[in-house]
Amino acid sequence: MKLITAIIKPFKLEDVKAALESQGIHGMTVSEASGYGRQRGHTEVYRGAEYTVDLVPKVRIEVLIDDADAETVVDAIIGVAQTGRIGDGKVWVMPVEQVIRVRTGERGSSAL
Amino acid sequence: MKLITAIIKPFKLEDVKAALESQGIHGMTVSEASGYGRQRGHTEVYRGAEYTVDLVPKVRIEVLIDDADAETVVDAIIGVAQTGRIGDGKVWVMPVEQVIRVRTGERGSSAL
Amino acid sequence: MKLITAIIKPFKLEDVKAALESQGIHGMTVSEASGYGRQRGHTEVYRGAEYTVDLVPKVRIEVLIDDADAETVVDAIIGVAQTGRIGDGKVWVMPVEQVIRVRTGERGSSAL
Amino acid sequence: MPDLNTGDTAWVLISAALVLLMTPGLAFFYGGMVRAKSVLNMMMMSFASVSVVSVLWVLYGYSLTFGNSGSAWLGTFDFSGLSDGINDMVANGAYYPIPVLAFASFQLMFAIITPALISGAIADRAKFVTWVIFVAIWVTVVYFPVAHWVFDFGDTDTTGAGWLAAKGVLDFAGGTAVHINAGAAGLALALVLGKRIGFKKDSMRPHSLPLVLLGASLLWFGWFGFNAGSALGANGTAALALMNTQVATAAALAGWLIVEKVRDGHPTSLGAASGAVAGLVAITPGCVFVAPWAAVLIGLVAGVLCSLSVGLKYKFNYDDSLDVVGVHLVGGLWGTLAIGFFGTTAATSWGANGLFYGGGTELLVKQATGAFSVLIFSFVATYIIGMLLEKTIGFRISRDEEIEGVDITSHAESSYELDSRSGGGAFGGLLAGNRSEG
Amino acid sequence: MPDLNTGDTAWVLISAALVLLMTPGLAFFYGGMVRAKSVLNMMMMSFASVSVVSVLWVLYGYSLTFGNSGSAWLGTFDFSGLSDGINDMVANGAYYPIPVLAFASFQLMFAIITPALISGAIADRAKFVTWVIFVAIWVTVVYFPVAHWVFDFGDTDTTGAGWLAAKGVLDFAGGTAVHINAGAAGLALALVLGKRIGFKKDSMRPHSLPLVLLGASLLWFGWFGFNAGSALGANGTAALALMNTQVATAAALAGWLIVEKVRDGHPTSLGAASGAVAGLVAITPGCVFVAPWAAVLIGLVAGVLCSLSVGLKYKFNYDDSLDVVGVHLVGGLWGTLAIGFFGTTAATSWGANGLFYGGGTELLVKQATGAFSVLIFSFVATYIIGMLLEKTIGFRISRDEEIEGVDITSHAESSYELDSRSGGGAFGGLLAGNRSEG
Amino acid sequence: MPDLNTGDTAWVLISAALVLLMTPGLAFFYGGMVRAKSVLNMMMMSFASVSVVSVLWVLYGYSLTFGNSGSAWLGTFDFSGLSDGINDMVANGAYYPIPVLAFASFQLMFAIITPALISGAIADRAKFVTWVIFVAIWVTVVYFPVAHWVFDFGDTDTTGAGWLAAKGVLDFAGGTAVHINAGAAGLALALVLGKRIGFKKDSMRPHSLPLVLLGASLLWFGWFGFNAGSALGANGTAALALMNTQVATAAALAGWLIVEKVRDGHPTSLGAASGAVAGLVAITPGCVFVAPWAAVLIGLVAGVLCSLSVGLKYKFNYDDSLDVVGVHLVGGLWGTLAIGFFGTTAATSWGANGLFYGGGTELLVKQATGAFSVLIFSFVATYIIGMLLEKTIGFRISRDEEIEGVDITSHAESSYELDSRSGGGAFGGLLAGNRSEG
Ligand SMILES: Nc1ncnc2c1ncn2[C@@H]1O[C@H](COP(=O)(O)OP(=O)(O)O)[C@@H](O)[C@H]1O
Ligand SMILES: Nc1ncnc2c1ncn2[C@@H]1O[C@H](COP(=O)(O)OP(=O)(O)O)[C@@H](O)[C@H]1O
Ligand SMILES: Nc1ncnc2c1ncn2[C@@H]1O[C@H](COP(=O)(O)OP(=O)(O)O)[C@@H](O)[C@H]1O
Repeated sequence: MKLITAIIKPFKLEDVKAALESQGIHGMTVSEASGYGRQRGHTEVYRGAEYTVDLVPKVRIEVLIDDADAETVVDAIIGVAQTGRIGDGKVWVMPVEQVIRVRTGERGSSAL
Repeated sequence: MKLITAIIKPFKLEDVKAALESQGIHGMTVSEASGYGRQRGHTEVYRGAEYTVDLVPKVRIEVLIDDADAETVVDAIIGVAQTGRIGDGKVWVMPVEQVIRVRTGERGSSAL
Repeated sequence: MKLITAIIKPFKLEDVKAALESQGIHGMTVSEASGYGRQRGHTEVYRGAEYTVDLVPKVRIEVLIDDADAETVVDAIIGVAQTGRIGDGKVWVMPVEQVIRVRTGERGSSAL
Repeated sequence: MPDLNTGDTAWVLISAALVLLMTPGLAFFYGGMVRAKSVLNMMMMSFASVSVVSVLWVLYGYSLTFGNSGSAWLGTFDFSGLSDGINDMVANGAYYPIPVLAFASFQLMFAIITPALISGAIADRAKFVTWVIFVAIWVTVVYFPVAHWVFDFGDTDTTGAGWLAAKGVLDFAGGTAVHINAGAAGLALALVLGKRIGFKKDSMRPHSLPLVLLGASLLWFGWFGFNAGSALGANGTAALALMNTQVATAAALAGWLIVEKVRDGHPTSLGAASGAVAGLVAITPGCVFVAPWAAVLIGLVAGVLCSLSVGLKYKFNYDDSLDVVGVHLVGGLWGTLAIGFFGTTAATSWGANGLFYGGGTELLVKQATGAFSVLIFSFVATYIIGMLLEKTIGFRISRDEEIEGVDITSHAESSYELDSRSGGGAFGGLLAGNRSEG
Repeated sequence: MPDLNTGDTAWVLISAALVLLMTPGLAFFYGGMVRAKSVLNMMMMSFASVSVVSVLWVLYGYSLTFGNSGSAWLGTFDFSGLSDGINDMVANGAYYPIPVLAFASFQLMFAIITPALISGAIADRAKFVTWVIFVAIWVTVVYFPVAHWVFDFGDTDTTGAGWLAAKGVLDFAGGTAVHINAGAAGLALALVLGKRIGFKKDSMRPHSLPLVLLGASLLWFGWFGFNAGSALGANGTAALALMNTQVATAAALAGWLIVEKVRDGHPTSLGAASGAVAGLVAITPGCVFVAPWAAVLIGLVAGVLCSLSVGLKYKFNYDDSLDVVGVHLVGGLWGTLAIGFFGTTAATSWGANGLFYGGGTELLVKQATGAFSVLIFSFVATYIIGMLLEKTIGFRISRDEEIEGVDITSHAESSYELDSRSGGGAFGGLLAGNRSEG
Repeated sequence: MPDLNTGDTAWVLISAALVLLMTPGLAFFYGGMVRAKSVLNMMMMSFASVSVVSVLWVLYGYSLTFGNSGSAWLGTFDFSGLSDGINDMVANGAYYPIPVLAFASFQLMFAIITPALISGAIADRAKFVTWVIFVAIWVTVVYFPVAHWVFDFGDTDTTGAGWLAAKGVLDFAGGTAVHINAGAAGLALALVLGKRIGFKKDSMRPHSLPLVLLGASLLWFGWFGFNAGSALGANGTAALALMNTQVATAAALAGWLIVEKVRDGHPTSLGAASGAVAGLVAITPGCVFVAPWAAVLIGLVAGVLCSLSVGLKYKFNYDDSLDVVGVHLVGGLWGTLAIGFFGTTAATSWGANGLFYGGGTELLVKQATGAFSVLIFSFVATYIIGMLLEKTIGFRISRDEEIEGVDITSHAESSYELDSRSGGGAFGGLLAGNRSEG
């Protein structure tokens, strides 16, 4: 199994959720984050003061998935999260050795 | 070494902490998340308006652990976090290549 | 590629950011967490009441990096995040199978 | 001209201050109710009203409302900047032994809050600059005339009284001129601007209920000035107004919570706040014309009625976001008509007897005339003004701006910054600029 | 009957408004102190008190307290709905040239805040509906009678005065009837409901100290009406009350912070807020019977005493959650007894000289009688009422509800919703419904 | 000695209460503007001022300011504890028919807020105990004397009037004694303490704009007491003051937002709040000496001027953190000088005609004398006091404390605890002690 982590722009969350659902994905975990990369923050002026904001708010989405589905899910996420502007985010895939559903104790793919 | 990630119901945090301690676990990292799976959210009515809440608040617990202890720790978490109702959460295990204790620079198992 | 996760003291965030930049690191993701380990919390007294605080606020930093750079980046983080007091944090390294830049769809090292 | 009475003057001055405080109170009441992304815009609409109306009041507003024109429809246009008659006493149907500027200040606060009330109907989606212009036009074309109709009792010999005042419509503190007026205007603007993205689909729960309760509390407190201050003196009439205001509000709060408990199983704090405001609205026109026990009844009915009315928007599909219609229009109508039932000259001798006091339907008909005249005029005029603005400079922000949030897009701010970059902030200090677009 | 005095009337009217504001102030003071999961319930207990007591006041409460029964123990039951005597002046031991409804409104606000004060003792764990019923019973059985004892000076010839008033117990604005009364009742209810889950173990720090400070500030502001308004006129007595209230409060704030600085190393903002309230409580009974320098001393001692008293609950193991006992009971006792030491007829001629002014222990004994009579009656009566409710309909919520939080389980709301699903909210917009059971 | 006038007394009493409320208002205004890690300290500086100054006022402050010394520079040192003359009427240039303690209470509130205003200049970095000591010294050495200069009109035959009052400098409610005084002192302290870590580099956005708006609203409301209460009676002068205060503030709010809209593209809510305060400051000295239309102009200019002035600190590199200089010093100067232009005896007969009313430059010169005397005296004296404290007990906290946050290091608290360990809190209940060192 794999863990797909996606860092995306916050306002894309609804779209990504919809895209995953249409792929038949059963679940996901969402949390808040902030980050930077190419999008190196920007300068703001407020009440006469100028300063750089370098950490930009993002949403982190994590999806546990069978090995076979990983590639299509990644593509689905990218398909909707892309705006083409910097700061669109990153997606990465990591190996998972075991998954357990707490409610039933089921393990492996059936726990997804 | 392994990283065990557990997504559980918030009010189970204290119990999981206690269970880990009784297993002699030295440390953990906790953060906020929200998610859905089988528990597909629910409908709420407020001031005459009806709408669906689909992301439900969860707590994420992460524990770094020696390979040998992984299985018992997973079992310990599941033992206490289980209520038997949907939304109990997920636990997963991932491989970790290196762990370093910042304070001392120790690496590997002794850094846990 | 690797994912380096660092749990550090919040006020060290700026220093770590600066250290990574001086290493030529292009990006990072930051989020809030809390945790404990050796630093087993502490007792507080407030308005006559005494109680134990066991989860201490931390910052989580995640950096995706080429295999070759992992070791130097870990050292850079430890170099600045270390105060020598307990609670300095943990750093760990996990294998990453794939990284994709959402904006362009680039994969692998060029997506970093 | 009588000698100045210091007690009456003190009461009117402090009442003016109390009524001013109601507009910030409203800003918090409304601001707490919206989502975190449009709090500031919501509040800024109220503060803009304070600013614009105060300046216009000096320029010509007071004169247009209370200036002695001899007309039943409008005062005079007179740009004297309130510099004349600084030392005169008030003449409004009769002499009142208070300085004219005390009265002018008190009435200014009514002119300020009325447009501010409207803003609740168009939460999350209005262009700020258009709102500012709207307020300037609206008070000039709608509020100043309507206030003349209702509140101007003319000279000491009543020449030049407003037509509703002259007709004997009883509206002590503004059920028609303020609440029905704002409610009807709110409905019109809600139609002009259209529904919010996510209406009837997304949870749009209040972002801060403590802020809502704070706002409701300041409104309640200030409303004693609004209602009891309208006696223009510190006397038995003012005392009756204060008592009735208190008990009607208390009863309305109970009424709303009872509906919630019975229907939904849970009495909510938003219900408590809304019920209180509904009661305040409903007792406004009749607060000195009815006995305290009747005030309790009027309040109770207002709480029940308004709590049922706020659901109408989902049925009829208009997005009156914060229930200006459900609370102010419905509550104002009920309160104005209720005098036709409960009015009694035992409470205030220059009042009138309603249906339950042997006065027949005469008073009820007068009250209905007053209520619906203002309702129709305000709705039509506001709809036209709103449409003109929408078609010319635009009244609604873009879809992207609305999704991102009007606070950040219109005011370049967000209401809370609970992280602090340099560490040690409330949440451990990390997420830097949560204002930004990313 | 004298002519109405507009200045006195203005002062009593605005004082009534100020005292009304104290109850929302209390709601914020208490609401800020609890954890985020029970803020709304805490506030709703205060607003419920406003609602219930106002309605009962019209029905029979005013009559039961101040109705001319000829009895030293209780007024009359009279359901006239406050409609009689609308145009009379107040007679309470003597004539006061203010309308009877102004006095009735002012006194209503006292009746409202007293039960609201009690709610602090049972934070996080009370059934809302039971609380509402409790308030109705408690004001009827405890507050109205006790207020009659202390505040009713009888007719102009003092027939029918309450027994403590007749005895010469000095309590200008409610040290006994309000604070000792609420404090003793709070202790009783804390015992009836038992300790919160996590008491003495979990951190139960205030969820919002700015809200606590806001509440304390509104209490302070409103308390000028409470104390100086009790003069029932705008005169030297009122001015003395206002000055003494201010300086005692200031000194108590200092006293509390000094204890914290010395004992814990850090003066806290919760200490500042609590110290201010302790000072307000302690100066309430004696605010016109002592000189300003004595008020400073009374306040200073109150700050020190109460800051030490709030720790008692951990020692004696009762969960008076927000320190109703430590602040209101202890502060009220101290303030009531302090008149026995510092009282002087130089401050107010119809007062009395205390121990330090050559009056011997006579006054002190009277004061102690008043204080402990109210304390014992209130504690016993409240304990019985509370137990009856607990054994019948239940007063405490279930363990699960308490852990999840009474806001969500009793009111289906949570105080803050700082995330916004549709993006752009304060935290970047994601965590959707943080109200839910999860 | 005249008979007491109840209406005048009621007005001064309620005005005293209103002015007291301004200091908490200021605490919220300032507290909302700082980052989440220093909110409580910011507020505590205001509450400390309430506490310290009230106690000193009883001990010797009132006497030092208004005590009949015969001197133009200072009153008398007299430790009578305000116990003398409790029943006297006020004599200040003439008799006022109000109790002396009403006047003393009213003036106390001015003495409280002036040092509190200064605290905005040293946000995030002051030692709390040093601040407390500073306040005690500063009011004694700077405020009490300056208030004597400006506000003491001497006996009924004007012997012993303050030198600026005697000179005919017009300052109705404290443009010099309060605002220029606090502004100059703020500049001095900003220089003494130095810049915050991160000045000109980090985002230091307000942590809660609703709190800022709440503070500004309470300031506005209270300011009616400040300005109109300064008439010491409920009369036409008070009414004019109230009207002018309202319209100048409204215009200043507009002025500030217009600058922002034109210069930055976005009118902000911080701008609205700041503009309002700038207007309140600017109209303070002249609120009864000018006509309402002139008040609008004075306000408008104040809004524009102050909005431009708050950027000066970045240019001249002093960290006046919350713009005490930009708003209070600049606004106070403008308002004091503006009387020299717009002053007219048509508004208040004992005022004077300014340049635009044919009075020539005489008044303007007097006004400038008053303004700059106070400015220079306050700056120099404050700088010396501040330096003495910094060199002895230290005025600034350590670098580590500043980075971690002064709330946690000085007061062992953090303003918000929105997580709740036992589950169900606002954010799902997890992050336990976000106060801690991490
Ligand atoms: N090397 C990295 N390691 C971890 N997260 C990263 C890294 N680079 C970028 N990110 C995350 O991805 C987000 C978007 O990256 P950015 O470089 O700004 O966009 P783009 O990929 O379009 O150039 C960042 O805000 C950060 O959260
Ligand atoms: N495929 C998944 N990937 C990541 N997280 C998941 C996934 N499925 C479920 N989760 C997480 O686990 C939580 C509980 O899952 P849910 O399916 O509701 O419970 P159950 O396992 O009892 O059916 C979710 O709220 C979500 O945070
Ligand atoms: N076994 C673990 N698994 C996950 N996180 C851990 C573990 N041990 C420690 N941590 C994280 O590292 C932080 C610092 O650890 P701690 O043991 O207190 O410091 P030190 O390494 O100096 O002894 C903790 O707050 C926690 O977030």
